[in-house]
Amino acid sequence: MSAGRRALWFGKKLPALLLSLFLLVTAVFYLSRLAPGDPLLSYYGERAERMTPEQRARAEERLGLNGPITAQYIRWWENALRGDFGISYQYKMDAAAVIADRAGNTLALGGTGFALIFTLAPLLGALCARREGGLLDRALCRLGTLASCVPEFWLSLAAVLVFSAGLGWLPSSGAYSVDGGGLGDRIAHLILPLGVIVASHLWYFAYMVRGRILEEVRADYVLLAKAKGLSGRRVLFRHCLRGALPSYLSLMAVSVPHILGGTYIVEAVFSYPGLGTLAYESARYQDYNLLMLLCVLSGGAVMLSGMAAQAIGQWLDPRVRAGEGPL
Amino acid sequence: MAGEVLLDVRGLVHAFPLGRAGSVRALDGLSFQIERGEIYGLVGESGCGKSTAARCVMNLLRPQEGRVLFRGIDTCDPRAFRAGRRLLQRARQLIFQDSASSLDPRMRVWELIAEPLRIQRAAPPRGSFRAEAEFQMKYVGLDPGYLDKYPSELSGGQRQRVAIARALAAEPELLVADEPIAALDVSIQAQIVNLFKHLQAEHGFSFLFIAHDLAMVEFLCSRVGVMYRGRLVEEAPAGELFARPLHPYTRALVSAIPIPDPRRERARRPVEFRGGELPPGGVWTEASPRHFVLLEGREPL
Amino acid sequence: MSGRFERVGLRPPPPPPPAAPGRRRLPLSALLLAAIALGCLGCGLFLSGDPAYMDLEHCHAPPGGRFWFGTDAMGRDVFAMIWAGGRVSLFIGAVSAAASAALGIVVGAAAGCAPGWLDRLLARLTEIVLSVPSLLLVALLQAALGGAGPLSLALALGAAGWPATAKVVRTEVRQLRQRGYVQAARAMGGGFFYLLRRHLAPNFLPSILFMAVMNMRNAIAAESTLSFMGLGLPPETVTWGAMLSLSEKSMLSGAWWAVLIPGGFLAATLLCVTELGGRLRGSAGPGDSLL
Amino acid sequence: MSGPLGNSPRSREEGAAPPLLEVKHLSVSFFTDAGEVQAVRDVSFSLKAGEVLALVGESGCGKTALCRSIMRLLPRSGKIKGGSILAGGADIARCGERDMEKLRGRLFSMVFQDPMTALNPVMTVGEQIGEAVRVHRPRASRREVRARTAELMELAGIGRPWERMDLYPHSFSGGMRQRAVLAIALAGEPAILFADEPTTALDVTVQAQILDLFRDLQRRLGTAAVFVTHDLGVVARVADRVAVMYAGKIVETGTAEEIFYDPRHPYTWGLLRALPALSKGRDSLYAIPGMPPNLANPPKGDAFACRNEYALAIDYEEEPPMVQITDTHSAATWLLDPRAPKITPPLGGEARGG
Repeated sequence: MSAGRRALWFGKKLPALLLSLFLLVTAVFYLSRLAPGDPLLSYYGERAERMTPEQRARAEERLGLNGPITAQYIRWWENALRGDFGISYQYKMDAAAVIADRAGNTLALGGTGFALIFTLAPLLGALCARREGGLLDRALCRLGTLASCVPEFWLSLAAVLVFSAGLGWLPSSGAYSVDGGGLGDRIAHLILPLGVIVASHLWYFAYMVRGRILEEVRADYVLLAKAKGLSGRRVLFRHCLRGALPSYLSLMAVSVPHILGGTYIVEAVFSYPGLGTLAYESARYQDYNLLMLLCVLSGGAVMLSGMAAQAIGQWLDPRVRAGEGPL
Repeated sequence: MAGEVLLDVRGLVHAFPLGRAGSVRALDGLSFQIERGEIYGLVGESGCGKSTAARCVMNLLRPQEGRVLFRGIDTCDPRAFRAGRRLLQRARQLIFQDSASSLDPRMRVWELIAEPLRIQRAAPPRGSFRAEAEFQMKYVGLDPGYLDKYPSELSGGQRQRVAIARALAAEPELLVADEPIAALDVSIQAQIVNLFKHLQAEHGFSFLFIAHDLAMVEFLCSRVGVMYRGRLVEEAPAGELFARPLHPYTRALVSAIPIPDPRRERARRPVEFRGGELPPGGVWTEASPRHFVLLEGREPL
Repeated sequence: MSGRFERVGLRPPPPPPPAAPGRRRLPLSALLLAAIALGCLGCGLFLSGDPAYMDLEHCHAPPGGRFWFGTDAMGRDVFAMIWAGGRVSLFIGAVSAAASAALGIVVGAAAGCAPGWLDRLLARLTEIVLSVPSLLLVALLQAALGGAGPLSLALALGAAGWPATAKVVRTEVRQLRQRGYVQAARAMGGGFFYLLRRHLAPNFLPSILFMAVMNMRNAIAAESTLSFMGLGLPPETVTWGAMLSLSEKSMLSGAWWAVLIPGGFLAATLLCVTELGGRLRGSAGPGDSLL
Repeated sequence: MSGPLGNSPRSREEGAAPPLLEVKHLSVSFFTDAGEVQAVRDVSFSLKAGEVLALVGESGCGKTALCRSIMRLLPRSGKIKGGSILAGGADIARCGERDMEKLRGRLFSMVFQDPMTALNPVMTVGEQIGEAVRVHRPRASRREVRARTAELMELAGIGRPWERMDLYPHSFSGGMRQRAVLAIALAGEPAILFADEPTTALDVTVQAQILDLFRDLQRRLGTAAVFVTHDLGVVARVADRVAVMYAGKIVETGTAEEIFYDPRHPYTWGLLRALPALSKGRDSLYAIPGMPPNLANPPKGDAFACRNEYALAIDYEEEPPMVQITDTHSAATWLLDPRAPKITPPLGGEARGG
């Protein structure tokens, strides 16, 4: 696709993306406001309960929680467009700043986990498809179903039980040890949570890639490729895997929240200071501004990756018309 | 023998959008008539609009321009269609090429055959739906033992017979067959073609028979229309058309049919057709009785 | 000898082979699942006291005479909690599966049959719901639905689960509409509801059942995760997830049974549900690898 | 193109050249969950250099399975049960996959039925032809490969190859795609070309062009060919010799003239009589009654017996042996047995149809 047409294509897709983002923001805003629970609690703690009505009114005004929800919504947008996402009630500091310093940890954990899964899944899937019904193939299918039936938090507990409490090899919580070790220490803290994320998701995606490749392996063009004198292995990797990539990419793009969600849980179990624990706390203690920013970021990330996957998919598979969405 | 005109297709035009690159005109002013008790063959290569025409005739697709009159009812006009709905849905039945996809895999043979009666809530003339299905099956040469079978348990030929039995169950007048034998073996094709011939000769059914196997069309059809890029370029009684093709495209089509005789086939050189768009404003002239051809105006006969 | 060479001509073709009786053996997973479900539903019969009763003297008692499955960090009888908790978990799984299946079918079928613009709008809607991490969305929805409780959690899980079903239904309906037999039925005069009842629904039922079962599995897993995180249900509600939320303490004091038994039940149920789902969807496409 | 039959240079020194390919008592079965489908049952034939042998039969008669088993392109469930395939002096029926890979594309290659699915949709046509060239010239530079690709495309009748080389299959018409597949098949200059119903999926005018191209290439390059089809008209146009197959066996084989003008097997009679060209003016076509047999459990004796109005009692007990009629013509039917009643073939001997 020439650069000009690609720009046109992005241009056409951008409004759809912005519309989705806008709808997402609105939905999260109203949902969080409607939920019961008192945001003041998370800012003032117990003192909020003992506040007199005027004190409450003044406090709400200071936090910008006064007036009807729609007014607050418009005010939120005015600040947001100026880059001010309000303050986090729990951390009493700018929501964006809170997220910024924790984002590094989540990126390290979730990002590497996603990257590992993204690269290992097609290879594993292709190897299993190569020996369809073989030992590795049957193992993948069984392991995949088993891993998908064991919730992440239980896997994390088991991991801590065995590797940390039991064998004592690895630290069981936090992103770095209190006495501030070097890179080695940070990696040590990463190994267990990362292991859990990959172990609980890799099989599912490898299984999906395998299924997609098994479709390609039955296509007629495999016969022509072999009739040329190509070996089975070359046909599998140069033809079938390439045929399966576009749909694999769109699957990975749609799974960003699935893996992100997984990371949140693992962070909670390993009390790893990432965005995960942040998201849950903000939902639980009505820390509205923090919650809004987290949802916008995660929603935006998913939509962008969806568009990127579709662009790459279309570049890889020319038949896919620009109009077709990821659905 | 100009009998009563059962189906009158007038100036059908329909274009399919092609994403960014504008649209392709599947039908570009198609007109033809089918008389009662006649097997009308519609031939042409893939992409000439034959199947689109069939879907317009069966009201599965509303053409952008033109009209389809069935026994005088304009089926494209919603009001007229609703008025004559019961007749239209009974009197016209459709038979597809791929018998596997035209039968619901989850229904048994007798349910499939009785479906038209069930939809139109017509009382089955022979008592129950099963009895009706059994009668139709014997009629199309299917062993009643297959009454409770599923389509997946039948062969291609048997599935096509079920599709025909289903069409007959509604006591239709016009059978629209869109490439009914293309997917079948040679020996099974002959059996199905004989069945069609028998239905037309003994029971006066009329057919719109769409195909690209010209040899079979020559044997089965009484009149044949040749389609090219969405419109008719020639129409004549079958024998006449294959013996004296006039339009260059028809000539190329007829000469391309390989003759199952080594000596004569090897001595032949198929005629090439230049292809491309038809010049607009062709004149639909009657070269000889009931033999029409699209002349580009200045071309002498 | 000449008898063998006289002309006998055609023999009538053999009658159709009788349909091979399909072996309808009930799969092991169905039996196991039924056993667990019966246990949970009927726990009122064989369980006397309140499963959440804390017998503080017997914290972390190993499985034995009085406590068949031992007790947890707060001295509660694991055996009683397994069945009582199971009932809540299964309830949430079933209700959320039903909710997401219903919503998914309606939106999916509508998108499948709708004209272009409505289809794209619904696609946008599903895209938004999919773009928020599901557990976060559930926490939000559940809060909005009025506080913690099994029903609100189940409905929230259902509301978060419907896009996946909608996507499957949409593709299935789009494919089915092109099928010959649907076109033929339409040409014969079949209206939308006739087509839906006789042709569309029976043909996309297997994939719907598969999606519903998978939704149930995801819901049970999500419930246990949320309970573990202290969200979702009020602390005193007993579910498998809640039992596991205390497991950190139990692990440190070596009470493996408080972790393994609820975890085991949870994994076993999910495995059975997944295996049943797989069966419903049927085997992979036809044909054989050409490699 | 269509010089009179038979005087092409090759056929004169008939006896001298040893056959390029000799298949002896080949049996192939597919082990599916519906049981063992015996697709090819004890088939023997040979192919001389530059000769075109047509395999004719209805679907399910094993003609495609036969070709694919020779090139060992069977799916996982397909196995060669018995027999030998002699090519270049060696029996390749059981040689290793590594050796087969060397033979494919060089000794023999294949053109497939459906051009819409034969090419990989996500690779350009030039890339796919280039890949076939590179298999035989691993050390060739990119430029040499592209030049050879263009040359092959022109050979297959694809105009403006340099422009079209970088297009994807979906922007090619059916005929053009089949020409691209032909270019791929000819990349390694094979001695034998298997063509599995190459024109069945094409329109009749495109089919005529492809058949002429095929015949022209085969004559110019001296490639022998095994042409699989169910259309007797196509056989008449391209075949030197014909083998009629039914239910996994060759029931009659001979030169095109012998099969068309002096057929001896009742099934061949049936195929010829079913041609619409023969039933002009009659009110019904001759149709072979019944259906092809289910090869999961082939019937005892001659598989065609239950559909054969000339069947003898012995046909239902024993399979007929292959009886030699002339040095090139033989058929497997008890009717040729001296003890059988004399049956006059239902077809006139001379030219038919058209």
